[in-house]
Amino acid sequence: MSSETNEKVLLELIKVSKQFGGIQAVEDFDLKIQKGDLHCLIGPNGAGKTTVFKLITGQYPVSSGRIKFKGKDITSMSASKRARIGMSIKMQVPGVFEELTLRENIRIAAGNYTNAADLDAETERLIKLVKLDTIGNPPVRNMSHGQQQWLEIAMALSSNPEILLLDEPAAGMGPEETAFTADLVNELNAQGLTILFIEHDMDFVKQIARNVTVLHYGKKFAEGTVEEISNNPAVKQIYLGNV
Amino acid sequence: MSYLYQFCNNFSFLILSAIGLSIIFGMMGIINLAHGEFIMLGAYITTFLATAGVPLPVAILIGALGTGVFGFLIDRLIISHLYNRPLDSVVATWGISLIMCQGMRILFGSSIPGTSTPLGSFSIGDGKYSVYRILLAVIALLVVVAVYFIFMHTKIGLHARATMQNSSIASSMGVNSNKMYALTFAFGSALAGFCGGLYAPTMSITPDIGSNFMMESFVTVIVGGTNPLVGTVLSGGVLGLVRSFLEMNMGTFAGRVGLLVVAILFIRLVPKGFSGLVDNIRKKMEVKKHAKN
Amino acid sequence: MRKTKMQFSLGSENIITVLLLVAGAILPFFLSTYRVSIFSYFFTSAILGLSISFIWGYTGIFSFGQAAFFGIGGYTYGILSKLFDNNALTPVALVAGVALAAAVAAILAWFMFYGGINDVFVGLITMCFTIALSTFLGQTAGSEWKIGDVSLGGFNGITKIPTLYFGSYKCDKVTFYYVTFLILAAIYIALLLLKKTKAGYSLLAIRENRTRSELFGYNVPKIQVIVFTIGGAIAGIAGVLYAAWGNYITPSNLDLSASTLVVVLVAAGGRKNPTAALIFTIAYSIIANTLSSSGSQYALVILGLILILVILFVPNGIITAAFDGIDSAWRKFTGKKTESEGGETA
Amino acid sequence: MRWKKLMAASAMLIAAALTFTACGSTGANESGSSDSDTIKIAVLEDTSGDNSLVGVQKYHGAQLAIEEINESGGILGKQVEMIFSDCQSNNNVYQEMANKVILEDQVDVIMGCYTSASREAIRPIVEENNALLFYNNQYEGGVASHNVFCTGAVPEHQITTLMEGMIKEYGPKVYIIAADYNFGQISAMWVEQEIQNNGGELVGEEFIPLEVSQFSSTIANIQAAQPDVLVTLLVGTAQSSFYEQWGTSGIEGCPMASTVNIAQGYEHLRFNPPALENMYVTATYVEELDTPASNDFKDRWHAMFPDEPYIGMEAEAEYTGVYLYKAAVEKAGTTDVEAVIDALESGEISFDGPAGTVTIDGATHHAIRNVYLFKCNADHSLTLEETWEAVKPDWLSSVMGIDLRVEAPNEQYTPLD
Repeated sequence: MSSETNEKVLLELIKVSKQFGGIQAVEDFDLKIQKGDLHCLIGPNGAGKTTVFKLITGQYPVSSGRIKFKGKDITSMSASKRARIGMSIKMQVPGVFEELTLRENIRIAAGNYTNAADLDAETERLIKLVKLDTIGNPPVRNMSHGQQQWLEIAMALSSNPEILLLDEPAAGMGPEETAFTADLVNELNAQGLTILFIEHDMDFVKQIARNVTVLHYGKKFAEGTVEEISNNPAVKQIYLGNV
Repeated sequence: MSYLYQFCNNFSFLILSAIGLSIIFGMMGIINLAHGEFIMLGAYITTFLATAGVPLPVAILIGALGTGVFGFLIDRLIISHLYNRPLDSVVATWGISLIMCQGMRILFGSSIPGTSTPLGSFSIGDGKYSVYRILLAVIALLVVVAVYFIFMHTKIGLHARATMQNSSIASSMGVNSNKMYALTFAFGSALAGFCGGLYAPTMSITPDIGSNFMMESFVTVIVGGTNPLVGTVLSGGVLGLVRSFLEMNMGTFAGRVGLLVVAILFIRLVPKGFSGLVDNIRKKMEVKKHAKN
Repeated sequence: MRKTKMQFSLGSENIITVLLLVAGAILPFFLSTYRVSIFSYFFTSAILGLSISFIWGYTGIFSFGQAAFFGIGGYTYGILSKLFDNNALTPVALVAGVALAAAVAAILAWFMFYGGINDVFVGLITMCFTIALSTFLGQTAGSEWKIGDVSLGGFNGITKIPTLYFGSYKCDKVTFYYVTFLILAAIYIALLLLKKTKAGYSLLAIRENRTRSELFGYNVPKIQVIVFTIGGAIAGIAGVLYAAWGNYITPSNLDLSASTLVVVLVAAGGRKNPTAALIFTIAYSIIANTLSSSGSQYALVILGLILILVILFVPNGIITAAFDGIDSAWRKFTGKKTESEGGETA
Repeated sequence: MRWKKLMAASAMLIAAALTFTACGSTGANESGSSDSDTIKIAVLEDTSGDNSLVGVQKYHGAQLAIEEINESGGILGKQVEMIFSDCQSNNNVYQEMANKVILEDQVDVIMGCYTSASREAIRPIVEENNALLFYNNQYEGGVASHNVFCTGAVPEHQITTLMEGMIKEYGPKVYIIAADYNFGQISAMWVEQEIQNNGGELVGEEFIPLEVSQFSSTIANIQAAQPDVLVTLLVGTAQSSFYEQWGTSGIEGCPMASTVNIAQGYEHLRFNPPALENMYVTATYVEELDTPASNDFKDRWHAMFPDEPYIGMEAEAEYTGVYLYKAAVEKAGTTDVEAVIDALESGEISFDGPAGTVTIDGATHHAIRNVYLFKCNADHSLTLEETWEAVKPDWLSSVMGIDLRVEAPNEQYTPLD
């Protein structure tokens, strides 16, 4: 592997496997994410997508294989350390603190990266970024599902990450909210943020993704650009009735 | 032989005192701090009946039933409002235990006359052994088998297991999870009462008798984990061994503290207790089976 | 978390805070020596309650071990202050007691949290630890359990522990009251201020969702260990003050019922709110004291009943609920529109 | 808006301050008006919690004595007022209540405490305030305090006599099981010493934590050692389960010897016979003691408390303790603490009560008492086997060289030191 490609690769998974008890959730999975990419991970239910995310963020230790981030081996690094060196995630089930208010949530996330003096300003900046600056400061449980998702994206952005992982950013959203989310993701990517996301909805994938990796039974099934994948008959096959 | 006898003793004590607590903890996630007082209630009912001339086995069964009914009432009155609030239920059950213990004392004084241990003893070689103690070990096994049967082979057991796995899915399949919880609590209470009844003839009957069972039952449940069957039996077995060994060689103090140390180390190493361990092994076995096929 | 936390407002809780501090400061001018003395004892319980409020209410660590740290603090103070044989050194014994309680808490916390133990299992481990420690201390009557010429004293504990001295000045009842009161007030105010700091938010994050906090870059086990250690130190202070107050410490100060009682009281008062924990532990102490001097055998029944009723009808804690009630009644009364709806976590 | 709130706040402040002071001032007034028309006796016992089995009896003992005294004209012509606190078997409550009765109620004497731990909890408070405490209870001995008088049985009463009788009667091999705390350990040490003095042999010894209620391993160990005499120094409700388990273990012919059972916790009535068959106990009093004074005492007791399950030696000690205090005050002519202590130390304070003559030994602040050896029969009736009269509690004075009339170290000494 030449050093040139290394510099462009932000995140790399090398032969990563994960077993739970005796169940093989992910097997020999390779993945390379280039800097600036907008990459999507798709696959039917139970394919192991969320597990891959959890392996990347360090919520699960890998059973075997290596993970590299920014050229550095992070396989045995703790989740919190990974977060501090530039990896952020929005989880599948909204990982927001429902009982707290909008701003308290942001403060929790940003508090780790911002001086106390700048915390207010940073909070407002992040709220503006996801366009939640018009709704006041409600407790999060009173916010709509879409608003909670965007809030979590804002929280994930508070660390100024180099890569953002989004687990089903548009799940459970109506068409308008989905469109807004797509715009948001595109906008963030345009600003230079590398994004890796999981999605079910192929239409949504087509709207934003550039490259796609298909996961099936824990293994890499196919990989390519959006066009290549959406025209791949084998991928259509495993997705039939599953979308 | 002596070791075996000690082991049987410890094993039956741990299993019988823990199984009611374990079912309530495993199914409902509630730590019942009044567990000891439920045992006390069973012992009281049994002793009252036995001294009034009711045959002991009948008295024990009525003691268990009575405690079960009492548990059901407590569930309806108090615990049912606390499902899904396990930490609050700790506070509530602590209050219940205070009331039951002191209430019993006010009603019947600090001690009531007990009944004798039945069945006498037998001897092998130099050693003399109480028949009733052996019987207790047999009953402990029978209880385990009965609980296993109820859980695995009856409709109620099926519903209970479903509720334990995921109460919302279970209720969408038509299982009334509230009813399941109430039944579970009553069943757990009845087993506690049963334990109290069984040990009543061997102990001094006082309102604080429950505290004699508390530590052992908690440690057993901790080490066992959430599966009331597998966990309790295995941890009862292992702890029984550890304790017998320590007691015979180093005295009861070592037995008691040793039990606690084992529990602490065990949770640290196997956080989900024996239940988690067994689950993992079972999954591995299944995968191997699949691989062979 | 109360919604009013973000903007500092004149909620009833803040008023009560000021009121409590003022009341505490002037109490000795109104009360008999006995009551002043007994209040310093209640304050030690309140400090113990605050340690629970901090680790459980703030950070979500459920511990039955605070009584053990209380005991370690008390025993250390007792042993050292008697060993020193120089009463001017009692403050050193105080510091040592707190330090040892903190150290033991740190080791236990490291053992648990870096091993991935959480939630109810922390409660169970700490419970085992507490019982083991009190069982051990109970059988230390023998001559082999001596440190210097101070015997651990077994079940009877350590007696004749000197009270606090400053130089050659021996604290009388009123001075001791103010020492306890100032320590209590300092811890209490620190906890209130902490809520609004960055560190406070990180604890909140861990309480609400550990996994998520980890992914926000918080080193959760490390923070948990720090919190548990500080909690142990606070419990240790309570133990030291208790030993210095009663000149006495025994294994029964750290038995199962002592360790559950504090947890139960804080839960009933409102664990997420230090003011609530404070008020309820003191109120409970007053009620229990009154009931036992009345000689009624119904004392324990009444206490049990109070706890059950509190949990059933005011699950957020009776004091917290009272604050909310007063606040909303006040808003209605003044017709002031609320900025946002809010309330307590269930 | 803010001002309104501030006003409300100050209103609440005043209200709260009033409540605080109200609850405080009731006490303050009480203590201020300590009228000298009555003699105040505080009784601190456990009528709830784990120790109430004995605590209730002792409370009744104090009630009976005080009522009798009041009916016959009081002490120095003054009525006796009893201030009772239920200490809930909790040492912290003992401390709170001791502070209360001394500082607030300003009582003349405290009667009470059951466990040694509860006594040690309040002893510093009593000494610091130069108050007076009557500890009317059997215990492990060794308290040497200016302010504390121990009127119950101590090892000198019970163990010396017991071991002498048992080894003579049954043989030299002795096995000890004892509660693993101060009382058990110290008593066991006394037993060991007496085994030596009587030419016996210790074949086994086990200390058992107070919470233990299952004894099968202990019984197996005893069985293996085959002792001639089993000394049981078990206490508390959990450990009392031993006898039922021992009785049904099938082991025969090994008598038990105890200083604490039957006379204190009336195990012979609480368990079905024959669990305690063949147990020997040295007691300073049991209900079964068949003397005119004892029978008369029982009649009076049952007239006042018809439902009392048993009158044990601690109940008798509490009753006697009140009368000993009466005698001391009458000799001193005042309730002044120093004067009363002087009177008690004179060696002339004694009371002819249900247990025979009880005299306070001035040098040790302990009681000179009669000791009775009882045997428990198969039907759990008791037979009086032997009586030792006026046994002196002289360990503190003869072994430790302490004379409290001269100097009070205010310590508890043990043979473990």
